[in-house]
Amino acid sequence: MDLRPQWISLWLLPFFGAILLVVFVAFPGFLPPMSPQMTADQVAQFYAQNTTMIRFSMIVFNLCAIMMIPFFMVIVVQIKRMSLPSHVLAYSYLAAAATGATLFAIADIFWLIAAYRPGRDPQLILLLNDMAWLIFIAPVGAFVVQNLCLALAVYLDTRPQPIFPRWVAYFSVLTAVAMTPAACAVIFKSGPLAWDGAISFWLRIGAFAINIAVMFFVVRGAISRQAAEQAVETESPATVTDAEVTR
Amino acid sequence: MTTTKARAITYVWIILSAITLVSWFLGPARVAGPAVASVPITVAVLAMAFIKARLIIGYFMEVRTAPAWLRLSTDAWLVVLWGAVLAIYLW
Amino acid sequence: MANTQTAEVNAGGTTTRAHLPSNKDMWVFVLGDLVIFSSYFIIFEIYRHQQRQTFLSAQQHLSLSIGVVNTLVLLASSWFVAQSVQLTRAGEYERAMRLTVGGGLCGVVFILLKAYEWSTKIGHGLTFGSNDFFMFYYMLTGVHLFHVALGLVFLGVVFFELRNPKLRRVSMVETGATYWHMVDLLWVVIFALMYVMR
Amino acid sequence: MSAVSAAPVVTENARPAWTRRPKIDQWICWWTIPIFYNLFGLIFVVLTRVMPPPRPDITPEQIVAFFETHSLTIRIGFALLMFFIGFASVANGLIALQIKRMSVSPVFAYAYIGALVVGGLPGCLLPAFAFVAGAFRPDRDPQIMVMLYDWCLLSFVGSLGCFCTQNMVLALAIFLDKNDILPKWLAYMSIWMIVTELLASPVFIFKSGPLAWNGSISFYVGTAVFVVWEFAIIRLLYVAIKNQSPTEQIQD
Repeated sequence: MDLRPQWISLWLLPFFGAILLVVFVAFPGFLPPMSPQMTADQVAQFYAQNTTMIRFSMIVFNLCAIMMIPFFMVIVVQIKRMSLPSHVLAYSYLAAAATGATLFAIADIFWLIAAYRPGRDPQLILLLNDMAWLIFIAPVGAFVVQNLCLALAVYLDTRPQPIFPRWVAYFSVLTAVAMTPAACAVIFKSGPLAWDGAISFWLRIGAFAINIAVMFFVVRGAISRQAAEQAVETESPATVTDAEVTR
Repeated sequence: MTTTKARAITYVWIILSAITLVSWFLGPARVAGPAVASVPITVAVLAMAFIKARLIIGYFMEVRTAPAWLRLSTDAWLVVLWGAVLAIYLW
Repeated sequence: MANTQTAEVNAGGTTTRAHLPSNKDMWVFVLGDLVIFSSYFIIFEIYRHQQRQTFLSAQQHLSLSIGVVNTLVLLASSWFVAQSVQLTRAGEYERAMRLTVGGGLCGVVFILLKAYEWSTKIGHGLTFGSNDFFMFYYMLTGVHLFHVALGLVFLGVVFFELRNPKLRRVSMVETGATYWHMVDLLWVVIFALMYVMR
Repeated sequence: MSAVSAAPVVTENARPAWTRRPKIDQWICWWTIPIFYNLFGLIFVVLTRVMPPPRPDITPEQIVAFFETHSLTIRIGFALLMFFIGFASVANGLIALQIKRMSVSPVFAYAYIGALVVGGLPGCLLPAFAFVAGAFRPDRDPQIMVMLYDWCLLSFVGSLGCFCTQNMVLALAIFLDKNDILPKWLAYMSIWMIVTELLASPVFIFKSGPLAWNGSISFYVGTAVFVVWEFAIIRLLYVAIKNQSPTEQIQD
């Protein structure tokens, strides 16, 4: 089975991940994160002063953020290789990944609308900014369930040599737990749980970034093991007892 | 299947068409001047519609020779629907 | 698939076995659909009771003749489909196929007549939002049209069932017929409540 | 599916017994559905008062008052939703798997996943954010508050084509299936769901009466049919999983 599509999808991640990191720093609203307590005029002024940088960073986000989908689909393919009673977890993982990616795209559009005409009525700019931040930070359900499905799949995998090492299950659950409190960003305007707070912003995005980075190396290991298995299989198909059909 | 069933269906179809034509004369559109509600005509119309519905269920859907649970549920539906319509109308 | 229970039915003195046309699944659908439509009819009656005069004057705009012709068309299509079931049981598949096509054509005629009627009404400015009567009129006839279209799909399935010598299962023909008769039954009720009732 | 029966390695017994129960992953997914829908009810009925929906024909002042009085419960309710909405994907995956078990091509399963993923966002999450934006700052310009109010309830109660597609795909799969994974009457019930979706489309036209977003036909009859359908599918998924032999080979 040709593994190049998986290798390509895997290496898309660091390439676009780096671009996303650059634009994350470039976006003036992230470092330090904009506060929900800014008044409408302050927000409008922020958009008026940083229009070009906001447009640049958000356009790049718009183009590159979705490039992570192939990486998540490599994980779906690997989950389908695990010896599990059924593929239900792979399909749930796929659905959750699609939901999460769409949400970020929608949040991104709100920033771009706000920055398109900074001269708008500050009330409208405030609303667009609220929607952008809330949709960017609050909906953690998709990524949490994605990680929980992966954790359950890794934990239930009965292969002699599991596709993903067992600690990946605990790591995924840990990431899910770290990101869950960010859902409260819709409640508070101040404090650690507000959308600029330590938990809702820094912990959530930090956990997400670390999870993606670690999963890159985990998935790379899984693909290389798959390649090794196939190499053994093609050399001496007769002796291989593991009749597992690799995808 | 003997042709009695087929003939019965044709008879039922003729009766249904006849009832439909009768209701054509009772229709409001033919009355000149402002429309006026008339209880007897409406009760007649509802009765005719009940008969038509029961004929369709009985002969076309062959519920007459269907198991009891189906006969009862269709009859119950007819009674409840037309009863409610009449009750609301006369209320 | 037609699981004929053996409940005795004394139709005219001769005890014949009860025969469930089509199958339980279709009857769940038919009975459920009848209940759902009943809720629409009862809600329509309640609104009619509240705005009696507006409904009466609006009803005058409906052309009763098209309504009657449409009813006759659907009754004819039901006759075609009922006869095709009898013929299928008798094994005369060719004639059954022709009658099913006849029933389908009547359905198409019904849809065309309804589309014409709608266009004339809209031409007179009586649209979905003009008043409560026409809201119900377009809603009820619209949902019924959806069922007629779905019925044509069912009749198409019956047609291909009859055409294929390996299939020709009576229960499948009965399923299509039962659904089509339900569509006719719903129209009879709509016709009475909307066009004729005063 | 690679049901490999490799000899369990010595560390096998280190794993708790529950992981070796047959079809454990499907049972876990199945258990999330009733829990999810009970929470769904708690969030939407009790906390955020989106169901039964408030009236569309009220004045902007009343709308602003609505947001002010319920601001906190709306935010708490939708904070819960932010977390629990993810489990809709699990239900999506479970039903997609049952379609994969059918004798039909997997195109229906993938179409089902796609349709339900689309449905989850404009149908549930985005209306939630509109309400949250309203509850987050009730002191916005009343016209904006009315817009958020309409956005949420129209998007939530209004019809969504993707639910029609989802139900059509499910109905077709069940009709054409020879393995009888799910009974045919569920396919017929899915046709009702399509009808109720059609009847939810006039919501975008009327502000009062039976076809408005709080109308007796568009909302109440539609919700009644949805609840019946939901109970049916939860029950039938239970039966489908129970009747599935653990060594069943499912087409990939």
